Amino acid sequence: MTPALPGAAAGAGVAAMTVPPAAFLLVGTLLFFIGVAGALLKRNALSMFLSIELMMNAVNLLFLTYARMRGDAAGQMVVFFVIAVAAAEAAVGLAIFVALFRARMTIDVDKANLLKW
Amino acid sequence: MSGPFLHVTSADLAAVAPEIVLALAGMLLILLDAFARPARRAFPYVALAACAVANLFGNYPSGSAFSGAIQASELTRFVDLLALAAVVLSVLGGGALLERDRKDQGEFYALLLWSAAGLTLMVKGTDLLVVFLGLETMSIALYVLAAWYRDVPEATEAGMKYFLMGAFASAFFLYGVATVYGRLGSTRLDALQAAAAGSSAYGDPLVTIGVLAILAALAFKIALVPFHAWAPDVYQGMTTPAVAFLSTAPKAGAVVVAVKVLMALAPAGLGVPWRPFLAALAILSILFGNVVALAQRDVKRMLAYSGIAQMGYVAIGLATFTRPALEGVLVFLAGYLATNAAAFLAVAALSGGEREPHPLADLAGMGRRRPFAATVLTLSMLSLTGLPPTVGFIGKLLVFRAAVDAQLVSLALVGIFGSLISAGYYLRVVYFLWMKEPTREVEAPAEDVLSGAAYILAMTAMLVLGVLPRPLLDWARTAALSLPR
Amino acid sequence: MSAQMIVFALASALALVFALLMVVVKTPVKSVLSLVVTFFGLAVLSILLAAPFIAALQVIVYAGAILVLFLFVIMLLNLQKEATEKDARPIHRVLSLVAVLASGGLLAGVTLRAGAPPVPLTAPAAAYAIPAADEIPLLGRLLFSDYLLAFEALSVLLLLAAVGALILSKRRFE
Amino acid sequence: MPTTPFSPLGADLLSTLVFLPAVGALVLLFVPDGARKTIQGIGLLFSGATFAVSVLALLRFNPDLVGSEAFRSLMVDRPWIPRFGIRYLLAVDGLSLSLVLLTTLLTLSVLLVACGQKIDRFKGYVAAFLVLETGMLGSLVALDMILFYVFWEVMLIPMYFIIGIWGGKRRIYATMKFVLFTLAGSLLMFVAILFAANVNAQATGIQTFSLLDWVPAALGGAWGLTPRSEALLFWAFALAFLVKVPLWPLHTWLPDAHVEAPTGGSVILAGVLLKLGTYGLLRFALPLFPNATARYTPFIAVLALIGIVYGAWVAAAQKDMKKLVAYSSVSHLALVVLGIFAVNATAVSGAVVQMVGHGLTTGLLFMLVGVLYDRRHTREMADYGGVASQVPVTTTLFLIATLGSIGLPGLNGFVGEFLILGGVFKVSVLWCAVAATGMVLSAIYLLTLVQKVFWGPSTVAANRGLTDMNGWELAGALPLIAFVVILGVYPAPLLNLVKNSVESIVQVARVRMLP
Amino acid sequence: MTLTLSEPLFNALLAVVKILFVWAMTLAALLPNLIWAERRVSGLIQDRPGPNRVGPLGLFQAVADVLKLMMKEDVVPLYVDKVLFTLAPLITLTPALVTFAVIPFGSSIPITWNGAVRDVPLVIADVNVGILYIFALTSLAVYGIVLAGWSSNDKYSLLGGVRASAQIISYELAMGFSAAGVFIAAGSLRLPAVVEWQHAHLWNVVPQFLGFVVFAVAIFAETNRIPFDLSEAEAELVAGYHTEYSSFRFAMFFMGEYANLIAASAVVTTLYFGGWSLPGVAFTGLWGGLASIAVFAVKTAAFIFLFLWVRWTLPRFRYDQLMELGWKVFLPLSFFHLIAVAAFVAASGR
Repeated sequence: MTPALPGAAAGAGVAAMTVPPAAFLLVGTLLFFIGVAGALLKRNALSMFLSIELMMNAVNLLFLTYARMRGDAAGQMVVFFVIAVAAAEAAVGLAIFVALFRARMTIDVDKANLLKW
Repeated sequence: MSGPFLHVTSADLAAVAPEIVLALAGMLLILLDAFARPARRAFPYVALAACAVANLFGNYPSGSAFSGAIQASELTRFVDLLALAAVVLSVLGGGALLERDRKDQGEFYALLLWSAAGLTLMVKGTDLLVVFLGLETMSIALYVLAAWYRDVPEATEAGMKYFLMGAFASAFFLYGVATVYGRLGSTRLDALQAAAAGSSAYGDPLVTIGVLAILAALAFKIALVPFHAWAPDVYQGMTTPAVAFLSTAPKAGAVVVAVKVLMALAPAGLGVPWRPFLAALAILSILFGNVVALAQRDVKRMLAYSGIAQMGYVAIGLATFTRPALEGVLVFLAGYLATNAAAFLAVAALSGGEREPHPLADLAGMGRRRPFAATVLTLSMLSLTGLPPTVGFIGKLLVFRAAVDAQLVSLALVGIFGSLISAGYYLRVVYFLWMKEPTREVEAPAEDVLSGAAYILAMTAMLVLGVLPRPLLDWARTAALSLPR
Repeated sequence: MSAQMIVFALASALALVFALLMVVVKTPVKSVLSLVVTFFGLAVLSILLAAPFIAALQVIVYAGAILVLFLFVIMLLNLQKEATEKDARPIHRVLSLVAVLASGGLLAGVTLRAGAPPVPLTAPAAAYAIPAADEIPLLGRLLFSDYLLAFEALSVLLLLAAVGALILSKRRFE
Repeated sequence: MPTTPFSPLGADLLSTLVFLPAVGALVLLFVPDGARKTIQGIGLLFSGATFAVSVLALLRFNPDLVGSEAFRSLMVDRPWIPRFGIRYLLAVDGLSLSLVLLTTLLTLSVLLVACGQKIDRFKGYVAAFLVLETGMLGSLVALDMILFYVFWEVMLIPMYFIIGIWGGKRRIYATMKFVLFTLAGSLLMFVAILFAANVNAQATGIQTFSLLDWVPAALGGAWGLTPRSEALLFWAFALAFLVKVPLWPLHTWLPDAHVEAPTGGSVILAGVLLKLGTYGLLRFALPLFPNATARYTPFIAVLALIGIVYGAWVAAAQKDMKKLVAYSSVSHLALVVLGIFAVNATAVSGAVVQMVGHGLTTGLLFMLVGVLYDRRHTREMADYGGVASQVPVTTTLFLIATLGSIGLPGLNGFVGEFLILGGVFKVSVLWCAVAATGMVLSAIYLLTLVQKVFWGPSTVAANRGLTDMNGWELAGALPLIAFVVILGVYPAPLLNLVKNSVESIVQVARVRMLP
Repeated sequence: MTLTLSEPLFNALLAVVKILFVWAMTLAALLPNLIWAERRVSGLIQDRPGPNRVGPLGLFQAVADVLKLMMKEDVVPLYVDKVLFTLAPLITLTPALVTFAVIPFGSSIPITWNGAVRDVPLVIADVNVGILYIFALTSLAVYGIVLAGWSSNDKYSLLGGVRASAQIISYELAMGFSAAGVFIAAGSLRLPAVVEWQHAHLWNVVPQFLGFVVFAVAIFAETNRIPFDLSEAEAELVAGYHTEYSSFRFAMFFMGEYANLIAASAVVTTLYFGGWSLPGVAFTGLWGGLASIAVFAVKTAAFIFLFLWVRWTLPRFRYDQLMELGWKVFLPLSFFHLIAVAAFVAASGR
């Protein structure tokens, strides 16, 4: 069967995967760990949180890949919820950063040392 | 199979009735705060009433609901009550303090109620997605509560640290769920259990890694070494009455979820392959928590490390993972809730306030000046040490007994070694309270009727359950029996 | 090499490179932008995985809202480059980098070599199967049947987040 | 599982006995701090009533019953945590009953003396002693291991407060050391209890913590412990008790605790708490682990001998009266341990008599030192000297107590020591000889104490205004003196009381020791 | 479905043709004329002639303007962030151009190929998440402004960027909710389906007038047009995010703004005014197809005129008024509208 471009294929039916699923999983895993690295190495709270967002999205990719492998919509549902939760988290997180900045004038994590790490 | 479309039965609603009550009460509080500010003195009572009503609805029938997304059981009822109890104590003890600091917005109580609702939903969840949503509801509310004194740098810093690390842990939770889903084809614990039972799942490295990631995320919420780093900072900076909640019920919830995950994804023989992992967490937590707590000079920070150690004892129960051990864990958690919440409330009542640190030295002489709160704190210290006739002893008795019965004497020995070390710092608090003359005047908030009620409640729980633990034990037993397998 | 393969290669390269850039870059704004590009790559990958709805959602919510919020906050707080002074915890950083590299490599290896899942990829249950034509009605149907509770729980979560964010970012005290 | 119906004044005498003091403490909670007279009244009422109940128990007890039958006469047995077979099991035999009487008597005396002295935070002081009394009595009468452990730990807390709040300058150090030493031992015992329960359950199929079930199983060989397990269990138990005794080299907490404790604390500590260690050995360690007992007897005996000599030697070098008495306790209790591990009827009954006797005499000594300290706020012997003329009553009583402690025939100490030495002699002449040296030394240092403090020229001016014991203090001390004399002259009732208990202990300890 | 090897190629070719056509229409035809149109309309409204010297009716004014801007010296201030400063105008332009991909600009045209006649729909990509695609892109438009504001390293620019980000996020919600009503009615997220539904029933503007009002206002806010152009507000912020821009880069912002305007008009037309359809008229065959394109163009142009009209008629809001309006008026209105539509659809049993 000839591969079709996914955009065109979406209306016509789900085409077979020519890219091995493991490749998607690999990308997802790598992205996840890039996110982990960022979360651990960044010094700015905001950048750390960005990295965490990347982790979440990497997980989403994993979910989508597995959902595709199994032809199962449950994985997509989970991603839907994860995206919503991420938005909620972002709102609260950023509000906390703003509050912290107002109180301390910095959100450098290394300088957030009123409480001993 | 897909469930019925937009179809909710009364049994479904009954199963989440407590959550509904809590959520609605939270919304009511927000509206009240917006439109009835003058009635702010009534907010704590509204929250308490919500808890009471939620408790009235707590007698829902067991069984799965919402097309199998959740599973109501004795166990969830047990955790419901723990969550409500923690909220009640926190509200009772926190009212006066917040009012003094003019921080008694309705949102505080609303967030507490919502957090509790998320917690109970998390425990009910059979679908890991529901578990995740419950976990996040609980956690996000707590992130906000951590930074509740948003003009206090320490509080916002605590909020930031808790938030960052919490979000980090959530990502790992999701990673675990994704992996397990990919390998076993479902996010539902019952389906996972069925799938795993008939396959080579237990040897699959990715499934193992997935479960590991989920457990690590839960261990973060429980604050087990090496996933504990947030606890001391957050406890220290967070509003003390909110810590009374944070440090108790959410941990219980996370423990129960961990048990459910292990039940589903550990092969028959009850989690034995996970034993080294859990035992390592237990040993590290007990030793690290207790030793570092010895060095602390801030009460809240000390209690944070002590909490890490206490959860180490829980981890002993998890590592043992026999039915009596799980029972013991539940009893331990219930006792810990009353004890630790009481401790934090008393610390709040005996310290200068949320805008200042809580050095141990400030407790000096409080035995004479504030005998009531000091007695509560003393009692909770004894209970935390695990000395009879307090409920802390009963919990340890059950957990250690289960460990010994499972031939894990060495774990029990580590446990008692930790208890011995812990006596050093718990009794130091008692020493400051009763045996040391104050070096400076501390402006402690006035006690009101509500906090008095909180003290009496907590003391009763600590002592009565310590002497006559049978009702608690029986209930914990039925709760543990309601677990699958 | 099929068209799918090419698109996959491009999109994943984009995602990975800009993800790395996001970590390496010192200016928060540029980190955010790199992440936007990464999310684009991810969206393309999602389309490849027959999830155009999710792809759109991802762009709308992440790129369109969350990251804009990040930018907003960055500009509001006027965050410049990360501190360049001496690293307070160099050992900590090196150690965590090593740990991340090791565990990431390990996991990537395990993922690649994992082989067939223990529960085989059989024909899925009819209800969850992604149909040939249009996945959105299915997702909608699932959302209001099996995931009804989750959906409602999500509503509380969002309300709570809104309330929390609001109260934390208020400047004045009563 | 036999249960006893609740009847307040019948079989449940023991519950009344144990919890009466705690009720008193509870009542005190509702009394205002300043109402000293009321507090005194309540304290004396409840401790007096407890003493009365203990006497009642003595009257009801039939000393002629043998073996486990002995326990049945006053037994209370109710389920407590039935799932694990944990019971509320209280019972007494001659051994525990004699110590119960000692406890109630000493507590009453201590409170009487306290009434005559100026004590800060008096309410708390009285309440702490009442709670402590509950703990001590509970430990003595509980036969369920968990229940025993509960009471055992309950003793710790009031003692922590008594030393920590009303103690001397280094009270914090002393009290922490006391708590940590004791706790270390008892926590180890806790795990051992759990382990033994597991062993028992596997051997007999019954979940139980009752000593009455354990002992037959252990002695009958049903437990089937490997020597290593038995040794570990034995040591876990023994350590808890030996710390409490305290046996050399575990004794270092004792001088600190004694010196820093207030008078009443020292009296109870020396009079009762130390005895609970030896009681535990007799009641639990020996019968449950006969083989290990046999194996480690020489080792413990050597430690005990070192303790006897060392304690005496160090006591002789002390300048502080309390420290001196404290080290004398180390020495005397080591003798008791030696007697216990001689495991024959003579030595063990001697040990029991000596336990009671030492409780009386050492209690008295601490009490009288306390009387002096209350007036002069110093315990240095050098600060006294020749005060006999100022305080003739104190001097007299002190002399009697000293002589009783030394073992002067006609006073109680003599009976116990003589029996122990006689029993030990049967086992080893060498042990007996070394132990006797300790006795001689004790005569030397105690008499030196009396000599330095009471006789001789009165050199210190501050002692001029020294007043003698007041009525309360006298009321507290006189009963003890009476018993010191009575038991010395006519020890038969005590010996008779404990005879069967001793017999059964010796019996069970012999079962497996025979090759 | 049997596919021959060249089928995808043919599809791709068709797509390219459509893309070229749409871009030609917007970039080459509509966009330059808009510059002229805006100035003429402003003249009209202010009762003056407007540009009328360059070419007939001043029609070449746009060319002249563009030439002038391109000839000017390209000033790049010293402290700007060079990369982002250059990227920002491009980013503004791109989403608008890509938006057209899912908008049906006509009915269909029959084409004979491989011996078979097939109706080629006049939409570049008929994706089943059409509207979400548009939302995704419009939500990205803000990046250009925000980045311009940030990279300029200028306080006015920065404030402009901050305002733009807050404003766009605020109005996106109302926009999404009001548009959702359309898709509930049509039962699909595909834009062709929406147009077909309107063709078969009724233009959405009639039953969903409230939604239309909210959507239209939100569009103004999203495109930063007066009365919502707070991000450039020359009275307070000099020129907001493009204070530091000059020459061709500046022109690109303008182009971006107009391209956005065209795209927005096209979307409103599609969602609420029946797209390429006219009531009672069936557009079939080649000429029908072409006629439908013309109908679509006219409707869009009408909307563009509305934009211009408003711009030169209404004063600018104050920033806090803008936010209040968004959150306290339009958001609740859009909620209300959505619920009403949903209830109606549910009641009518579809």
